[in-house]
Amino acid sequence: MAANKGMQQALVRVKRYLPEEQQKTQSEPFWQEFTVPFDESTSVLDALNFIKEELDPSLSFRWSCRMAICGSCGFMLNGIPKLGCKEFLRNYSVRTSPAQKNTATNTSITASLTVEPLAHFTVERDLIVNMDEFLIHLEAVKPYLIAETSTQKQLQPSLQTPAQLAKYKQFANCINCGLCYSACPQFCLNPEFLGPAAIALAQRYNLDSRDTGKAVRMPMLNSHNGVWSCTFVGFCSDVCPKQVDPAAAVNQGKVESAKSMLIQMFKGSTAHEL
Amino acid sequence: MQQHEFDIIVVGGGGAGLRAAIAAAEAGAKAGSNKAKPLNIAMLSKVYPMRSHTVAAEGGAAAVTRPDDTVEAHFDDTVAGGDWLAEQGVVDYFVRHAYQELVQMEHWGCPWSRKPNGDVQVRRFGGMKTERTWFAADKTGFHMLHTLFQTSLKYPSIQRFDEYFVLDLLVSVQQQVQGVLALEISTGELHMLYANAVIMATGGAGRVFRFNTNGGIVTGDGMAIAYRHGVPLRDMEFVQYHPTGLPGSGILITEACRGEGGLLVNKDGYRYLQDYGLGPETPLGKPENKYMELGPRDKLSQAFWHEQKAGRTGKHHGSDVVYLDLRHLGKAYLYERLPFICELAKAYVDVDPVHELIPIRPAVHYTMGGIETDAHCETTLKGLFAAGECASVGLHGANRLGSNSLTELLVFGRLAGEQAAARALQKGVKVTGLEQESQKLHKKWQTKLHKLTDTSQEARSWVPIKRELVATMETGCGIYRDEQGLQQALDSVRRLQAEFQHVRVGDNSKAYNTDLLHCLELEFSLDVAEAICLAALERRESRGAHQRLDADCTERNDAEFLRHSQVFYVPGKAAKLKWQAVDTHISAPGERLYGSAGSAHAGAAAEVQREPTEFEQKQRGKKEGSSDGGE
Amino acid sequence: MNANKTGSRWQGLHLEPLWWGLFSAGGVCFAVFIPAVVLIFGIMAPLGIIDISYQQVRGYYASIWGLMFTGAVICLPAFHAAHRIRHGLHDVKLGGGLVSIIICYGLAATLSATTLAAWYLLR
Amino acid sequence: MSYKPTLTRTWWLKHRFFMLYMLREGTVLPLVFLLCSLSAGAFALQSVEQFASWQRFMANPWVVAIHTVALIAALYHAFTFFKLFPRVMPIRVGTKLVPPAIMVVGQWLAVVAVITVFLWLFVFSGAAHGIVAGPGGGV
Ligand SMILES: Cc1cc2nc3c(=O)[nH]c(=O)nc-3n(C[C@H](O)[C@H](O)[C@H](O)COP(=O)(O)OP(=O)(O)OC[C@H]3O[C@@H](n4cnc5c(N)ncnc54)[C@H](O)[C@@H]3O)c2cc1C
Ligand code: SF4
Ligand code: F3S
Ligand code: FES
Repeated sequence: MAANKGMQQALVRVKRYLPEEQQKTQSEPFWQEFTVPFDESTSVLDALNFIKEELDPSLSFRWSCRMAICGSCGFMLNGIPKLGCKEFLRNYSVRTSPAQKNTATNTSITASLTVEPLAHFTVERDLIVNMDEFLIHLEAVKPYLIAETSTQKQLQPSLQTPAQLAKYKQFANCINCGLCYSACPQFCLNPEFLGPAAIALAQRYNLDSRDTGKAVRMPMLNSHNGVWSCTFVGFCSDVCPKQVDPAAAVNQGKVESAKSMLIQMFKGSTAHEL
Repeated sequence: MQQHEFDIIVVGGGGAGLRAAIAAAEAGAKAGSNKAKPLNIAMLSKVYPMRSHTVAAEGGAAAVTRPDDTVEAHFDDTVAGGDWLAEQGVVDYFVRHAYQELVQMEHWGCPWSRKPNGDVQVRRFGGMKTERTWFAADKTGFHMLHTLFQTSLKYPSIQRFDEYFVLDLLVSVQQQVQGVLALEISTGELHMLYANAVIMATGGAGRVFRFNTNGGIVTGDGMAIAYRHGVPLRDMEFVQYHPTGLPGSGILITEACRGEGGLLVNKDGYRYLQDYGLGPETPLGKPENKYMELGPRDKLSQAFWHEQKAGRTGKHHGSDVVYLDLRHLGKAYLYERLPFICELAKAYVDVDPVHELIPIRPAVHYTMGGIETDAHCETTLKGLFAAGECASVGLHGANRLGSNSLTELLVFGRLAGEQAAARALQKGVKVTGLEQESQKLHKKWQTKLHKLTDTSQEARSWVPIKRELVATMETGCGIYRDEQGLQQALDSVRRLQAEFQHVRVGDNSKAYNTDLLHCLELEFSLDVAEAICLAALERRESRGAHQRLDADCTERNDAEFLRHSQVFYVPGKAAKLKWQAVDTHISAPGERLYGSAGSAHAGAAAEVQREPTEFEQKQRGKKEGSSDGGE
Repeated sequence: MNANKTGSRWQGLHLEPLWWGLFSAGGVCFAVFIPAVVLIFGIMAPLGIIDISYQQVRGYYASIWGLMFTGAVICLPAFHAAHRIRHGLHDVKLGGGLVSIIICYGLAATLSATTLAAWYLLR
Repeated sequence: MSYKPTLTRTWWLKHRFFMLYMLREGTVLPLVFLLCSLSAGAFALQSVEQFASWQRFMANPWVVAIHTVALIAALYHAFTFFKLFPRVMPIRVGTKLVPPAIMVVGQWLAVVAVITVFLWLFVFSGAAHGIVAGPGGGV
């Protein structure tokens, strides 16, 4: 993407953190400003790539699919968690007129935007956060189909009606981008909280007609760090780029958890098939 | 340098890598029950597994499913689709194992789309005679990848090394693979991982081209790594253009759109495909397999090229485009079957497919060629296996049929995993002098990385080289090619390879040095690009995705070129090309016809009768059992 | 990790579902009943828009309806409020743990008990 | 070699969404006041005099003001609560979800119904039975 004519200019402020240098100088993360040309189709990811290729090769960030499906490119854009490849500079136009002048290039700035690493995670460098923190939570809920398959059944697919599919389908659409964790203050206040995506994934399997593993997943969800750390802030669902509605999953999980604990009390042992 | 010992190493966490790792883990567990310990498996990936580009696959995965379908028909479609350059034994194995693998995915929880009675639903796909493509809405790859990734978490014997960038193979003096050298991206540290069996599953190389449907990580690393150790890259000239990418970004609009009844029209609203041997026009809402929009990808992309030349394409922000019309499918159906397409069209070209035409144009999509393997996924280098898009097991020939690749990941991912496990369990693989080799390799890369990040030298960015490479490939190795253009492209690539020697990255830090990584990827891409250009130049005929315009080369020429190309790496010199015979023992080369011409011809392709093997008979038995659940 | 083997009836149980159940029920009452109640007793009557008489109110309240009123309009909303205050304190990084629990739900319980006592005294 | 920012106590002032969340949680503050007033009213029913003084307390402009806030808070709470309900207890008919909007409307109808019943109890039925404000009653 070269600076063509007819392109507008955007001011992009990026939060930088270079661990090695800053370790040496004991300095804090800092802001760096870039002027980036853009048009109708320039995504924030395009802008970051422009910066990396043209202005500062040391800027580090993750990306892969550039089509909002791999979940790599979550950033805080103007303080809100978003996918860089699904947001466009055109949506960050500067409304205050007259437009600011960029003295260096003598062009007028028509958009401005701040980019920070995803909130509530440990930042490793620039816009790269520690995703293991997220994955550990995901793995904790045993996110795979638990079922006994007889040899007979193994040769043929099980039946599942569209209605049974519809029950969990929405929760199966999570791309593991982690935006919901950056949206959830409870995750920051309690980093042990399983969090919206992990609980949505647990629900995805619990609600699957082919799964019989609910009993082994419930103890995780029942705990304080399970569904009960959520206060239904609901911002997680607001920022979810795939309409997974993890807040719904977590809060449906509360109903399930309450049921499961009641059953445990009466049955005299941990909940079996509910 | 940290060192780790494993029994099997899987390089790549995409569909093929995950399937291989699971198969190896299961084989290991089986062996482990009567032996001392299960096999330990390392899986390395330069991105978290669920970021692998399998995630982007939309349309579906093929397997014979309906009672009126046969594995022979799937075989015929695949072989003819590949213009008879497929290894027929391999295709045969593939079509017979496809169904069982998709059922396995179902048992692992993949949310396949269903019929009202709960059976798995199948959809039409280009070049396929019958509906046989399983799908999960229009996010099939996404659901398959996440199902595989999540399932892999069940196996404690699989140890993941996420965000480890594999640089090289460790090969013993006896020419046996003994491990890999990888860069831990978060720390910049080098790790040596040892194992007797290594599986390459690093995906394709689409990013060698400028305009394509692939993600940024699809840079051909694994191909180049194996190639540099003397393993030939096979059939590299066959690069598939997908006819329907979004202008600008190249983001894919799945073939399933046409499978569901979408139409392609030029700027005059005319369904131009009928002029290119794919007609007659099928009525609206009645798509027919192998006609019109359901022709194979190479033919459709070529038709676009002709329309463009004739000035019948429209414009979208400066790109020449034709249009995909889905409006007649209606909102409810579109949202059920193609929700992701609606989302993508809205986000990236601001078009609502319910009411508007989607502008589209061909974009580089898939590399049919890759690391040459035998029918058991093993390469010429002992202990090195390959599966998935990076491999050339011989399934796709000169052109891949849509929805064969996702199934390939499963069928050959599993096979590679099992074969690697068998290799790992073999006793008495005697290796000597490994310590020395390992030191040598480590030293080599240390020096190299040091040189690349040497800040006492002037920084010379890799960016201009990459830009020129992708532009060169697009002009020289496009949908249509000729001698002069290919020669130029090859020369340019070789010049760029030389220029690369002077590249210095400006960033010499250790943690997440993405500048360095992109630079290394570019070096891999350059080697792959050279192989593509060389093979394309030498194949003086037109076949499948490789179409030439120069005299004497516009037709398929079986007499000279019913052969695989093999490109060999020569250190410090120009690559060498050889030809290899093709396995055509089941179906003799026939004419590749679609539309009404194809129907008239149906059944005419010679089919060599032969005795089914014992294994195949078993498979047929299963298959027959499976037909009951059909429509 | 296998709770099935070592698990007893009480293992891993805690009172959160109870508080949450009361909170939810209270939330429904807060949303459905409180607007009417505050409108009548807190605004319309004091402003003289409507008249309520001692006899009438006492008559209604001293019945079984009064008990139900107390439950739905005092007790459950009190636990609803207690739950939100407890979590709100955590949100602003105050209090926490057992202390918040005892204070918040304790006060809700006290308010509930006294109001129930008031009802009982009328009978 | 990494850093982790933490939340300050005032994190919820930084974004509109969080302010609305705190506002929602804060709706219980005027509610607590209302509950105390009502509880006092229940005790005041012991005698006519006590009831009269309770009524004077309720008529204090400050108290009316707080109760007006409590009404607004209750309505805001209802607004948020009703929207959440269909997500916590989704109702499905076949593959289709019962549209949340229908459930939200249903819940508001319940609020209106309760207000109507209360008004009927205290205005119409009271008048119909000829019950008038007792001594000291009425303001
Ligand atoms: C947009 C799109 C849509 C498609 N749709 C369909 C479809 O509908 N049907 C169909 O059959 N096929 C489809 N395909 C093709 C198919 O999806 C791919 O061929 C297939 O997913 C490739 O899988 P893979 O496992 O081989 O590689 P990938 O999924 O690309 O995985 C490669 C892995 O290797 C790792 N890796 C690469 N280099 C290194 C390195 N140096 N060090 C460490 N790790 C490395 C990566 O991190 C990644 O984990 C589509 C392709 C695209 C691009
Ligand atoms: S639930 Fe949504 S926001 Fe959270 S990780 Fe999944 S896709 Fe991202
Ligand atoms: S934002 Fe957090 S508090 Fe609950 S509803 Fe979402 S998980
Ligand atoms: S790059 Fe894949 S989601 Fe943005």
